[in-house]
Amino acid sequence: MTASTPVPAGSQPFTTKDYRSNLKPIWCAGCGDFGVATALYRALAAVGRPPHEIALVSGIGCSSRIPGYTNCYGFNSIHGRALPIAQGIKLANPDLLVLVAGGDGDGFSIGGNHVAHAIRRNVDLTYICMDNQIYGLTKGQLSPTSPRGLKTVSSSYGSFEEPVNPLLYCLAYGAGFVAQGAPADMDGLTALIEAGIRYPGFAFINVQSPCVTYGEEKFQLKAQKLRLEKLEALGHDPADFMKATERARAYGEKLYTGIYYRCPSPAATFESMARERRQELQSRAASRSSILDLFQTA
Amino acid sequence: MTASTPVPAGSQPFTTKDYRSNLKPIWCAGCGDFGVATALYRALAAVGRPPHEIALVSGIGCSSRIPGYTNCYGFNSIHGRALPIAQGIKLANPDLLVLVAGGDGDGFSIGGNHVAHAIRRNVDLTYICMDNQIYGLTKGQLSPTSPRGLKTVSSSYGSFEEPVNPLLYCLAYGAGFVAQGAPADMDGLTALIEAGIRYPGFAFINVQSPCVTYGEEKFQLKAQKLRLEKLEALGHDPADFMKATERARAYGEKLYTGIYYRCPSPAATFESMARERRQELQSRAASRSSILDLFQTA
Amino acid sequence: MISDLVIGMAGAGGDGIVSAGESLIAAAAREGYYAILTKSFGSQIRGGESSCRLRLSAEPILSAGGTLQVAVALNWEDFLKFGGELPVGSETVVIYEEATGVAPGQIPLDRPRPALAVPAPIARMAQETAGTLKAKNTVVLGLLSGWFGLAGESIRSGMRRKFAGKGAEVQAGNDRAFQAGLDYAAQHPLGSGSRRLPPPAHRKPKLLTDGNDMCGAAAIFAGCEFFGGYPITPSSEIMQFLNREIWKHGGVLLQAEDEIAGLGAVVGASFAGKKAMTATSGPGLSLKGEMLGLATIAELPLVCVDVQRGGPSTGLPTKSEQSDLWAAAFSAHGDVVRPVLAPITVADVFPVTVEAFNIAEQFQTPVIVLSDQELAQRKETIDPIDTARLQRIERRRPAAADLDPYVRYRITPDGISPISYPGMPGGNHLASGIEHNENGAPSANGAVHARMNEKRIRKLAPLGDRDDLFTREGPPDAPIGVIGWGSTAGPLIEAARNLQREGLAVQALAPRLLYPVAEKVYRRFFASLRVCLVVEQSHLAQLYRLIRMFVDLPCPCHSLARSGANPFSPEEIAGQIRSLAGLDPAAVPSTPAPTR
Amino acid sequence: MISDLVIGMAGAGGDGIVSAGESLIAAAAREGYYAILTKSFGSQIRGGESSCRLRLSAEPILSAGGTLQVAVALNWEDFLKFGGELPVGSETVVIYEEATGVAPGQIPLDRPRPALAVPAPIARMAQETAGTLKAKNTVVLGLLSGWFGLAGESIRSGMRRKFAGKGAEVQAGNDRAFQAGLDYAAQHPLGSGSRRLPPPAHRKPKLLTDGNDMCGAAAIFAGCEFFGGYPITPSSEIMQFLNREIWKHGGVLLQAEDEIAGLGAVVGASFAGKKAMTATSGPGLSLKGEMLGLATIAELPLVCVDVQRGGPSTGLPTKSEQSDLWAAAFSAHGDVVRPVLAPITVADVFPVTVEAFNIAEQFQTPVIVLSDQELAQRKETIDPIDTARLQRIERRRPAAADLDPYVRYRITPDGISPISYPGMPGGNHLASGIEHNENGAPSANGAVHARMNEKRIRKLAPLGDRDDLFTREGPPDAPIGVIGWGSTAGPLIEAARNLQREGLAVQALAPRLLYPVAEKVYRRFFASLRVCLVVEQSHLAQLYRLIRMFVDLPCPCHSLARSGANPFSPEEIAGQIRSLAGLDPAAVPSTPAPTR
Ligand SMILES: Cc1ncc(C[n+]2csc(CCOP(=O)(O)OP(=O)(O)O)c2C)c(N)n1
Ligand SMILES: Cc1ncc(C[n+]2csc(CCOP(=O)(O)OP(=O)(O)O)c2C)c(N)n1
Ligand code: SF4
Ligand code: SF4
Ligand SMILES: [Mg+2]
Ligand SMILES: [Mg+2]
Repeated sequence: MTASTPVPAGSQPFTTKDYRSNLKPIWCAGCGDFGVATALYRALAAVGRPPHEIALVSGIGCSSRIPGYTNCYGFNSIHGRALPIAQGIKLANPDLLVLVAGGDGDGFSIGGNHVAHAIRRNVDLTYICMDNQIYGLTKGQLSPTSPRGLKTVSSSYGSFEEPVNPLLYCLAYGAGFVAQGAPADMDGLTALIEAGIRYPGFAFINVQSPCVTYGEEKFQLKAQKLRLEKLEALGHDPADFMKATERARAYGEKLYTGIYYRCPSPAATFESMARERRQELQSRAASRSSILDLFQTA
Repeated sequence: MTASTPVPAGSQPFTTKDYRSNLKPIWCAGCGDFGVATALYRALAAVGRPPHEIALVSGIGCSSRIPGYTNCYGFNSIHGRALPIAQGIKLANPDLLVLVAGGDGDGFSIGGNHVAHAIRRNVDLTYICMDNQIYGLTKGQLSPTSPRGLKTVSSSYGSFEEPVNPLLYCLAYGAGFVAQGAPADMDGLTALIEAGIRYPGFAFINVQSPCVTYGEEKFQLKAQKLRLEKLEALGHDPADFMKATERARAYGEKLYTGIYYRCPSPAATFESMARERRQELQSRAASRSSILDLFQTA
Repeated sequence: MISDLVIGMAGAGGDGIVSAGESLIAAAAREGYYAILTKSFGSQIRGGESSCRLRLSAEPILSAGGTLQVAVALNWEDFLKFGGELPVGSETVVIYEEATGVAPGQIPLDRPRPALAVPAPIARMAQETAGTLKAKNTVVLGLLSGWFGLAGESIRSGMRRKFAGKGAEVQAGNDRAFQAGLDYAAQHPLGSGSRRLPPPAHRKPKLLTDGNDMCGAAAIFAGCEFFGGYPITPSSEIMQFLNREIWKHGGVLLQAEDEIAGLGAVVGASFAGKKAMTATSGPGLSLKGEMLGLATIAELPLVCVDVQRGGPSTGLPTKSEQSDLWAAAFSAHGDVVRPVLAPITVADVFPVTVEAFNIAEQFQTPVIVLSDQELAQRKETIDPIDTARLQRIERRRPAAADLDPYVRYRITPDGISPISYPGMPGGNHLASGIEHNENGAPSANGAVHARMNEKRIRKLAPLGDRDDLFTREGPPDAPIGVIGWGSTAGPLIEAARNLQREGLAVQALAPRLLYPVAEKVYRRFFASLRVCLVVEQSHLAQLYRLIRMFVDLPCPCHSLARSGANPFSPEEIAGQIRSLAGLDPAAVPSTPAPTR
Repeated sequence: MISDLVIGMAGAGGDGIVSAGESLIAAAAREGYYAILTKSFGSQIRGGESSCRLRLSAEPILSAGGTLQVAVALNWEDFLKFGGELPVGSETVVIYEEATGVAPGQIPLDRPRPALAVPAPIARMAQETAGTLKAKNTVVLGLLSGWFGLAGESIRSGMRRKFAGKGAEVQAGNDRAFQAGLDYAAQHPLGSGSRRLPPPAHRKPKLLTDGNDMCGAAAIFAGCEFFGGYPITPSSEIMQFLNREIWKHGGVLLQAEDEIAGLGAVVGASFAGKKAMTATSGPGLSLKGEMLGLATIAELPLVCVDVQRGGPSTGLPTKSEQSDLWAAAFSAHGDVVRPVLAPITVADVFPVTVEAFNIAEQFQTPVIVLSDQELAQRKETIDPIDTARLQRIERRRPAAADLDPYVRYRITPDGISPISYPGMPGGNHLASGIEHNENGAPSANGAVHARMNEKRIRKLAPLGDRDDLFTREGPPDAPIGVIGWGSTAGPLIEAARNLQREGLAVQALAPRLLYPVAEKVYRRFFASLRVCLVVEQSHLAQLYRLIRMFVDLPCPCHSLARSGANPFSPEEIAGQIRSLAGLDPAAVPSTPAPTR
């Protein structure tokens, strides 16, 4: 069974606890990341791939601890490099279900370039950005998604930078699936993650995951619940790229959840094209042991 | 005189040869980069800042050799890192006119992330991407802007990746000035570079600069002349972000030249905000020599 | 009467143990005591177990000390989690929360059994006096002050300032809690466990800070006008300090998108003529190799601080280690010599960082300052530093004659070429990472390359004579020598001093200049030695190996090298020296080899 | 009669000088000669001056030789630009374009003056016979074939194949141009300048390739299924070879956005269970430090090839140097031991690259292969390699018992823990760059850290016994020893052999395993030595210093170390050895020190 052949909805051989490890999270009580983990367990149970066929890759950050809290093959790598590693895994073994998760800093500060390139390669990964608008693990510095003017330990007099807009970026990069969720709406978040996994290509899901320790009031769960507007309820058409772009521009002002964009005719993935190429060329190949014949001069 | 106080058009104390060095370019005969250099000399003469007040920073690539062919302060740095270095220069001395130039690979492969972050900081740089859809200096490998399916020495059976769209990326990053030019239209290109320099904030100019040695037929000067459509002639309104986005999506199919987007109300630059902050805080400061007083306990 | 006191405390998140330590050291500093405070936390981001250790002394000290003289456990589980970080010995007085219900004879510390175990109703006193368990740490302060004669009034006034914003009731509650601790101590004297610190020699208040803030302050002093960096534990506080201060001195700070961009901006700012700096920790350093190489070949001054933590890779972000030395010296391709300096105490961070700027500016080179988590994040009291005696060097600018015409990379007798900056008329030139001739024009010519390599390396030669960058202590003809650097140098020097007092002729060398290896200085040090020991917190014995690379060792040279996390204590080092000297039958440590 | 012939040629862009060299070496390979071809270009991207040098021999050779025996100049300006790359000596026959108008006695080569200068109407013959100046290089081939007895028929048939697609007229024109050269040579015998190569021992055709393609082929042979990388001179051809071949063997190739991502994907592919590799050059290596450190602590096998070029920074992208050794060994923070291997000839690239995969897989570690521009881009004829004798090692997988429960980082007697892969039931685990316990759970405990550091380093101990990774040549009791690596090893061994023939007892050591330093092997080598010389293309003497770090040198050990671009010749090295042996009054080179 391959990741691009999703398990039909309804048949659920596994329950959430099959995906949860017994490592105790280091997260602060009330951290939004608990909600993301729960939604992830649920979505994985809904998809139903056995844990040993799943690889979950992260970088470094509070959020990036998440692979250790699952029972999948996990890789808690280095800051900003989860996507290259995940691409290596998926290309090496396309039969695996490969997920990526990590923070806003990990993904859009140090790792920003890898997002663009993973997307244009269209490797079938599901990338969950746990966006708390702050650097949690390093104790509260400015993150790329922090609102302009924010005062933090690294911006005592307020920041000068416009925030990164993860949604708009990923649309411009050509992602076939772009969504945003929030733990304030657990069912919605679970459904988005499941939809992302089932999307046959690169899927990006931004999750507004509040940091209770260093985050601003307006990003906390309580405020989130008040601000949250469901795209579906607004009659948003996920096939409309330009409309998605327009709505994405409101990141930071509005808190829309749901699918901004889902490409109606998903493009071929890198790994499927690679598979075809291999099939085509393998037939013409000699054995590995006779590779030196290429250098014959006679 | 500062870069954000441009020299009024018309008063031209310098001529193009004041900006040209006597180093012989290593470029192949017919390379588009000659045209970019010429347009740059002209634009600089039009702007009229003395060469010693200008810093031109590049990375590595054929195109990135350009600083050596000017008489300005030049910095031919390392692959992909021109923008961070240029930001350091501009922030350290906002009175300089700071330009950045380099290849599509330099800018959107290894250096891609720095583009996003330079733009969201809105440092007043003019960034000229000399886009030839190929890696010239390293002898013809795939570049991030190479069309999908292109066969090169590094993609013998054709590439799988969708090309990067520099224009759409920079719009999503929030650049206040986004344009495209081509040496096939020298006057147009010169005017764009001048306009970019005069724009008070980060300006991005993509230049279709053909590689005669490794580039495809359809990107050469001849084809360029036939394909080129001026945005101005299409009645494009550079203040319209959504329209700019739509037109930018045609990158690779259409060859539009001109200004895609110019923000009608340019945002404050990083360095102007920094200047204000310094002015505010300097008055409160003790001397450098008494900095240890901060650690007094009495 | 004892000369110093080492106190270790641990509790759960919210117990305020670290805050108690901070109050104590602040009071000690005001009183004129010498003191060092280190902190340690569990893996929870917030609210996990926490601990601190504080050494107080009437005399100057160089390390956080070894075995605790006083241990405070608010609960046993958390205390025990810190293991070797809070070493309890047979002379330790253990004070613990009575509510743990453990009898003094039953406490879970018995290897060895401490001198005295004293339960105290800490929680109850807090609740009764301040109406909240949050005051437990204040009760502890009262107990410590009462039992060990610690700066009662200074603690009390410090706490008053601290709680000033919290309203009169909170302040009064705290006052009562503190007094309750004092009273309890008075009513329950320790008897044989009693220890009292003598008053400090001078009651002059001391400065108080940690290595990271000190580093930021030194940068300001040195004239730094640009900082570009990216947050990373345990270096972030340097950026955070400068984010508050640099603007006041006409500078600018950039929190970059990553470590490469941070250093890139520093390179740009340096090119633009400013003194510029970045700070990072191991993973960041490993990313900066290419950009550091650019600064070397483009001959641009800059300072890069690396606050070492446990490695490899993400490793142990909150623990100290000395394992980035090779990376600092060698992490760029090509033939590069990049000076590496390291301070040995928090106070030392100041002159060493200033000197890093001086070397960078004088020789037009990137310079690495190797700090470590221990120095960076421990608080230390500091005697006034006479900054007027510190030099501040500016880079050599082209004189008029140098501009006619300007030859950026001119090969001069001392290898240093006058450097212009954008904006300087006539100084226009091309800086580049590609090999270049004297004019800065790219060149792939072997002869040009050889000349330029030679120039870039020759210009650093004066560093070989910098004995002033080494601390040498002890009788200069002593046959036993010990070498240690960074936060290991403190306990090493203290160990040597203690042994000297015992009558053993030991001399210590603490290099602040680690690379290039100053062969002459080492040769002089080795001259009288019969045996030598290099001590460091690195499994691979990175300093020991680095010295061997350049210096012929004329005597057996042993290595005491181990992985980080727990710092060396003076006792541990002294033990190894004794065994080297044949005073102790324990095996002499043999030189480690990476693959055996 | 001579045993070999060294030909150097230079011309303007479009003269086809390099193409002539390629034709010659291809013909030589078919004839069964041993040959090495190196090329060099000016700084223009295309159409600048170009040159090549070709050494042909009836016997096996290990280097491109020294002084030219035959020099061909199509114009003087371009020829002279190559300076030391085309060294003309007093025994050289110089053939040059008559149209340059320079009389034989006036040619601009006089230090020393060559044996013979022969003008020939090369351009005129090309124009007359083929109707185009493009045929000048073919005329040259005819001249060389005629004058020096080189494989006429093989050259002719090779050219026919080459021009097959260009139409009959072009082919015929070329044929005529070649014949014209042959005829001219026959009509103008060289007299005293005459040299004739003996026929090869066996006329069996040889393989012909360069180090980069050889490296790609070795990866395929070893079972590599994933390549992730980023183009960079002079390593790009490895990626380009694999881009053509890897798919045929079930693999996949990713041209990544940068070197970090390229290596990151390799780490991912390795985690997924595949043999995986990247290739780069200096600047790329400097970017990879952090990711290499991750592979070390996560214990993931991978091979990273670094094709060295002139450094620091962008340096000299098209010239060879051996200055990335320290970066290869040390460029990651923390206590890391990462094996570094280096081949010594193009043929050697095959077994060394295969062994890199073996070491990586067996010990679950990243391995660096240090190639250099000289080996990577020179063409060499190669005797058949008996691949059946080469081992291919697979990583240790968990047996059923290991999965109950699975402990990823179990501390085993040999330090190697069985490794599972995603998709393997029961092997689920967390891989991480943070320090971890045996289960893979993050840990900041000092004791755990020490144990894990020890395990990760101990597992590499067997490398210390790998004499098979060293070539040792010459009388084992010889008192003079020479050590050289990479492309310097070839000329070094030839120098030693030549001196042995002269009666000097010299032995040579060429390490293929550079790091960890195999102390035992060096100790055995040093055992009989009275004096030693380490030869390398690095200003800082990186191998010499690296050896000192770990090996006590029992005899005076000198260093012949210089910046790159121009390779060492056997003559130059022999000269230095003679002077060491006291046979030559010239000063013995002293050991260099970085700062003096
Ligand atoms: C190369 C490198 N640079 C910096 C760091 C320090 N660091 C660890 S996590 C982090 C950012 C955390 O922010 P984010 O990714 O948003 O995750 P969060 O903790 O907020 O979930 C940083 C800067 C590192 N570990 N490695
Ligand atoms: C870190 C690093 N990686 C790779 C290279 C090799 N390299 C030099 S230029 C270049 C790309 C050139 O393409 P582009 O930027 O488009 O410039 P062009 O030559 O096409 O003008 C590459 C990959 C390098 N010099 N440094
Ligand atoms: S610091 Fe913030 S992001 Fe990190 S665990 Fe705590 S609440 Fe979550
Ligand atoms: S290779 Fe292409 S980009 Fe480079 S100089 Fe030649 S034509 Fe221009
Ligand atoms: Mg975050
Ligand atoms: Mg290009």
